[in-house]
Amino acid sequence: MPATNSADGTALVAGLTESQLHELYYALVRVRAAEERLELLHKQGHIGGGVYRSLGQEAGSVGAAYALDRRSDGTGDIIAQTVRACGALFLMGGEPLDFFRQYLARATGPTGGKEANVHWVDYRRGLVGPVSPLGTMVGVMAGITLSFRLKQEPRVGLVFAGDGATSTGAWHEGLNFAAVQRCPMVLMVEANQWAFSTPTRKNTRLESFTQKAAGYGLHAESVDGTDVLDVYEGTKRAVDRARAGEGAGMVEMRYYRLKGHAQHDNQEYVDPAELKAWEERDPIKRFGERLLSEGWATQKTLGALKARAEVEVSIAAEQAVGEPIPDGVQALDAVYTDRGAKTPWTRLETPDPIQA
Amino acid sequence: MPATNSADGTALVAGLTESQLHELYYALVRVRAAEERLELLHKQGHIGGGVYRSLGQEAGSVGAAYALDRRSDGTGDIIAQTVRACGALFLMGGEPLDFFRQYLARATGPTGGKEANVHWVDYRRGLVGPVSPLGTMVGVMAGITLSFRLKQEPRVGLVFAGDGATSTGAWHEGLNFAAVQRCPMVLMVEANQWAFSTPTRKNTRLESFTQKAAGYGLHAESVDGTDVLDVYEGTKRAVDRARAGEGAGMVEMRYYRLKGHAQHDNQEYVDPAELKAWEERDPIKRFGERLLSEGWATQKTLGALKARAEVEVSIAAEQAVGEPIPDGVQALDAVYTDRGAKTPWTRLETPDPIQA
Amino acid sequence: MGGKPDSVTKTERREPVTLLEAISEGLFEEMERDERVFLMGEDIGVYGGAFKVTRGFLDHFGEERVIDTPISEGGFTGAAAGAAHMGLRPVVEMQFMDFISPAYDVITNYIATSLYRGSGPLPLVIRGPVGGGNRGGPFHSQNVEMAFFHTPGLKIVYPSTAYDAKGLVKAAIRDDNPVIIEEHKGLYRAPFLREVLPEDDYIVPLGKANVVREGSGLTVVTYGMMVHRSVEAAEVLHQEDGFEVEVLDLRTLSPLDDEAIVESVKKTGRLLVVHEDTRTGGIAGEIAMRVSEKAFEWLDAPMLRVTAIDAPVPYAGALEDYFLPQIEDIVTAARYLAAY
Amino acid sequence: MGGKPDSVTKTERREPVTLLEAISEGLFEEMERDERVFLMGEDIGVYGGAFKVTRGFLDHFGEERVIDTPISEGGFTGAAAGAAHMGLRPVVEMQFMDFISPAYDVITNYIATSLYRGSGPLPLVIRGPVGGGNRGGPFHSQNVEMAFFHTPGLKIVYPSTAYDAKGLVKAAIRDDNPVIIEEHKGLYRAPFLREVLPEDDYIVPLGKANVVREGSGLTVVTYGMMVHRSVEAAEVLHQEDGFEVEVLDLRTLSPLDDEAIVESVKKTGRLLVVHEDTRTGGIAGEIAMRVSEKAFEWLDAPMLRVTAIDAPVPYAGALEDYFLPQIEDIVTAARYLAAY
Ligand SMILES: Cc1ncc(C[n+]2csc(CCOP(=O)(O)OP(=O)(O)O)c2C)c(N)n1
Ligand SMILES: Cc1ncc(C[n+]2csc(CCOP(=O)(O)OP(=O)(O)O)c2C)c(N)n1
Ligand SMILES: [Mg+2]
Ligand SMILES: [Mg+2]
Repeated sequence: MPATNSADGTALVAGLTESQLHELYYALVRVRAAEERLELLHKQGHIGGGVYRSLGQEAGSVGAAYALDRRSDGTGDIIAQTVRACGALFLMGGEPLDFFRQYLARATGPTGGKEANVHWVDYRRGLVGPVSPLGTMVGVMAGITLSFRLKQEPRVGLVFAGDGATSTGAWHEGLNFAAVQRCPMVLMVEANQWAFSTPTRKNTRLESFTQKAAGYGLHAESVDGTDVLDVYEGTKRAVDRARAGEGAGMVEMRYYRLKGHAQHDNQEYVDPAELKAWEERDPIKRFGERLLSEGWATQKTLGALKARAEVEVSIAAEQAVGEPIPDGVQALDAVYTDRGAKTPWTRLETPDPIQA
Repeated sequence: MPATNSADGTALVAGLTESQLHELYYALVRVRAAEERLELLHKQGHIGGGVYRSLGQEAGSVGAAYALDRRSDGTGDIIAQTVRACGALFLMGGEPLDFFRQYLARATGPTGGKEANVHWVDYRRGLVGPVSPLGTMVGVMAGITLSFRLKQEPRVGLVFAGDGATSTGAWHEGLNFAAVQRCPMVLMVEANQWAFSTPTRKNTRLESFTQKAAGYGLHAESVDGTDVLDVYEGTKRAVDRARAGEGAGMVEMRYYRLKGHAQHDNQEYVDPAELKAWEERDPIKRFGERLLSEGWATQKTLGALKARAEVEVSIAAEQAVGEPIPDGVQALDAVYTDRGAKTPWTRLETPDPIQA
Repeated sequence: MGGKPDSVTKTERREPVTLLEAISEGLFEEMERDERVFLMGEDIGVYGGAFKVTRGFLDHFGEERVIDTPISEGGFTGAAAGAAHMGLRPVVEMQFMDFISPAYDVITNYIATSLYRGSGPLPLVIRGPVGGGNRGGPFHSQNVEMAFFHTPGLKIVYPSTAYDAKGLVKAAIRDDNPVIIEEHKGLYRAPFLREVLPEDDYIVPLGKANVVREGSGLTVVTYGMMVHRSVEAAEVLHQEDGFEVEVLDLRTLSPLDDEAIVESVKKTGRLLVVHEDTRTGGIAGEIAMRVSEKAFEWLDAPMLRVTAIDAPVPYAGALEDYFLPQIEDIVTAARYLAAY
Repeated sequence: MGGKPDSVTKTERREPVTLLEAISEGLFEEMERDERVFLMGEDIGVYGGAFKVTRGFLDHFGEERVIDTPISEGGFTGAAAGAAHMGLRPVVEMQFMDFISPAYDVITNYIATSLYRGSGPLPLVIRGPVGGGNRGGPFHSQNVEMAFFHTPGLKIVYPSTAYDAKGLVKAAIRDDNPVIIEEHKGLYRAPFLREVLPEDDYIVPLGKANVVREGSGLTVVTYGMMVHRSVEAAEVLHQEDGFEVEVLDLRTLSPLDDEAIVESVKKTGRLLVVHEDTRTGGIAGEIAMRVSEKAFEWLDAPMLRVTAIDAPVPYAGALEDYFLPQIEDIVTAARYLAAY
């Protein structure tokens, strides 16, 4: 469904109808509920690997993905999510159930326990999960969107990447490729002011990431990443340009990482006053207040949306917890399309390498 | 000697005295003579590897290096040269003799035949020859100049890199590091409009490389690379800023590669009219005419300088040709400081690996 | 669009082709056969690539299928992966394989793991010139197999003849896994490799070694340029010593055809690995380990190797010749093993 | 400047240290001893590094000697090389060694070749956490030795005890060649590795393996985490089979101490290589080749290996456990060889 006006009403703001605004709110509360549940599962000892939050950044990923043509048949727009773009992941059609399966390393999850967290791929829904090395996905998305141009498909690709990731060579090479090849790609800079414990000023000397865009000859938008409508509108402009054949673009989302880099990081290094100030700008609170004050939603509706999100998330989490973990031997599968890895001979019944 | 006014006269232009202007002219004709001689040696079959020219770009490298504090005791400024910055190499004190030895793979050369062309290092004269992978030297020079800042030495480093090299991740990471760490480094962008057969528009979508500087929060100059004085002045401003502690900078030198990428490239892909137009702007011709028209030199002086350069080059070339090539066994040396490679056992007198 | 470039019509015209021309033909035919195949690399368009492997391709296939890239091996290899996700079949040229290094991260971490991470098959070919003997110095002479041999998920191919080169290129492009093709510069235009190729659409399957010379006294396992040096050495040994050497050309390095190796060693009882790459950490080690695992009882002598020395590739001719394994080295080693 | 952080004063206080603390002490002492030594890496300052190896260093040594870098492994490793050219002795931390990949180009092409190219010795240490068993998935669990083992000019160190870790770190910093140090995450805080270290300024020389358990029946060559699994397996074999296994901890992978390996194999006649890294192209191959070259006649059984399987490192516990070599694998292999 293209995120234009729905049939059931008139546009209230940013070209969005009441039900679309409610959909946005739902998307916001759902990602928050999912991550809170995730934290709980972690505290309960269910999760072996790292656990990440996008607290304070939900409006960025939700607003951005809302500007896309989202489909589930492999013909729509596409994103490369990050752990901070979990809201986009869900909005594209990624299931909270799969989210929990991934973190819980369940056999039933999209990678069968081979990969973790949001690192999963579903081309039909337009999801290309990342790898860990930062910057890589910019080049990959350049190639994905190059294929859209070559095949003359009216599709756009959104690649999320942190502000810290802008320092990587992969980021530079990928973005330059997309610029030169006029790929319909939009780079979403998640300017949350931190790269792990490193503040932005130690990653770059510029003031705004839009200054980087000029170095690639790109159009750039800078949006308030705590305002879901501002993100939506700015991204939509960039996406429309890209779809219209004007080449790659960039959107800087200005916000703040409200939690540590991951669960293990208590972010002692953050100035509490600064943190406090940004907590005031909680994107869900802000959007909720706006909906109420403009009369676009009632307290009751918002409460119901939140409750629905919590139920959805809860059912998903419980189901995932109950599902099986993979069999060790599955570690052998899918190294090549035409063969897996060999079983260690020491685990065969006849441990004779000469006969093996 | 710092490139300020010499004692023997008053400044005529750009703060330079007559003898300095002549020195510049000499530097220009010397590099051209050296490269012409090199081409000849190549045609005569003396050279195994690739042969590169900096035709049309001589004013860039000469003007830039002239803005430096050039010493031969390891306390002066430093450059990372390229094949197109041969003029800088000589001006810093790199010997034409070593230049020929390198191309001719002589045992007597600075790398003893292990490396080729301008890939040589002489820390005392401030020369850090490059490796082939493009962009690498930007990071290396960032570190060299970081050490200047850490040790509080008033030294500056100049790293030359082609316009094509700006697309590499190494370039980006190195430049960003220098920017953030406020290293006294100046990046010289050799904007000769080609990267091998690839025109600039296929390497980047921007109009001027100074637009890239903003993305790193850097000051940038754009200079006419065919005008040795413009290059000198622009570089000097950037170098002075860097020396004054204002951090890294960039200078774009606008010119044109008048020969193919290397000897084997007949540059069929170049528009002859465009080439012709740029040939008109031959930097030596331009500077010579200026010197004459302003009355800063006579035809005779220029002729004498050129003749002197040709003699110097000629002596060097002939000496190099007569010198020995390395012994094969020297290939084993200097892999580690504490050991070389092992001799292949098949070349020992007792070819018994069990006894070896 | 322009017609077929001459360089790819020799087989049609029943003329002999060089190894380089065989590669051009292979690429060209696959591009004709399958419109999803497209090329990316530096200077591959108008210029036709540093070695002219794709000369004339731009005219024939147009800018959308022959893409000149910025100098950014990591970036365009990553882009190739993205295009492959979307169903295209990219073939990427490294101008010199030495410059694959900036793409090491994306190749080993992203591309090689794609299938395992559930992101689907990744049909992608990375090809380019390798090897020494051309006075290219440390950055235009490397063999890169050992940078990637260790990484599960990648295939590596290294042809030594025109026939194999064409057949392997075509098989690599049709393979659903990422494949690296190493093309030896010294073989590109070697006159002795010119041959008239079959007219039919043949491939050489990946993963199959080839016995290029039969013998019963010693197995030489090798590939690339060293196949020819080994065969020459074998000829010397035949003539001068009456000693018969079996020469096995691996053709594909990964996956390694250990069956073929083991079969030959079981016959000869002696193994010599010859590779142009440096010694320590070269592929000879893996081969020795596999033979030890699977044919130890058949070994009548130590497994040995002839390789380049453990150093960067030096520029000067005399140094490079010393650096590289020579025919005499192979002869010496073989004689030692024959007498063992 | 702040005082000495607690984490580096345990030896002074005669308290036992973990392997991680031993590394911290080694770094700290070298920085105190030699003001040319400085650190670069991501989050090593205020945060003290992802694993807190440099906790408190920033306060003590200041921002000029403990430099937080942008996320650019290639860039800051290149910068380290430049600083080393000018006489400094940089120690670079990779947050996880998996992220050394973007620096592959500068390490193999620039740093490793520096001396050979006439650009002088390059004293430079690159260190960081490696290894599996922590549910880190494919990009936080890798062993990286085989990406660099093949490159002449580099040294590679992989400690398995607190004593060795400190001594090797100090030796690496004093070495005039580039050294890569792999630190196993699973050993960082392993309680059984806590030991009271000597108070004196000792080093453990690079290039020397260590016999951690003597035995006459079988030589197990190993390193890192697998040293401990091998010792445990040896204990089982001693108890249950009365079979005595010699365990050789390589400590330095490059240069390889083949003398020590060969000496042991000549004594036992049997070789098993155990490494955590994946199988194909692992270091076991090189070891097998060297033993074949130098001690073939002493071998009474095939040389074998126990390794991880040829796959990326999977995330799920069950998968990762299957992926990694386990004690039972070593026992099985050793029994097979004992009975051979
Ligand atoms: C190439 C590379 N180096 C280091 C890391 C380790 N690492 C993981 S996340 C992170 C910080 C990322 O910061 P940023 O890009 O700003 O994203 P954020 O976490 O703030 O969303 C680092 C250094 C990595 N994943 N990749
Ligand atoms: C990483 C890398 N990729 C490819 C090459 C091969 N190569 C050598 S020079 C060159 C063109 C360089 O263009 P530019 O940087 O503009 O320098 P110019 O030759 O114009 O001075 C290329 C592609 C290389 N040296 N390094
Ligand atoms: Mg961030
Ligand atoms: Mg250029």
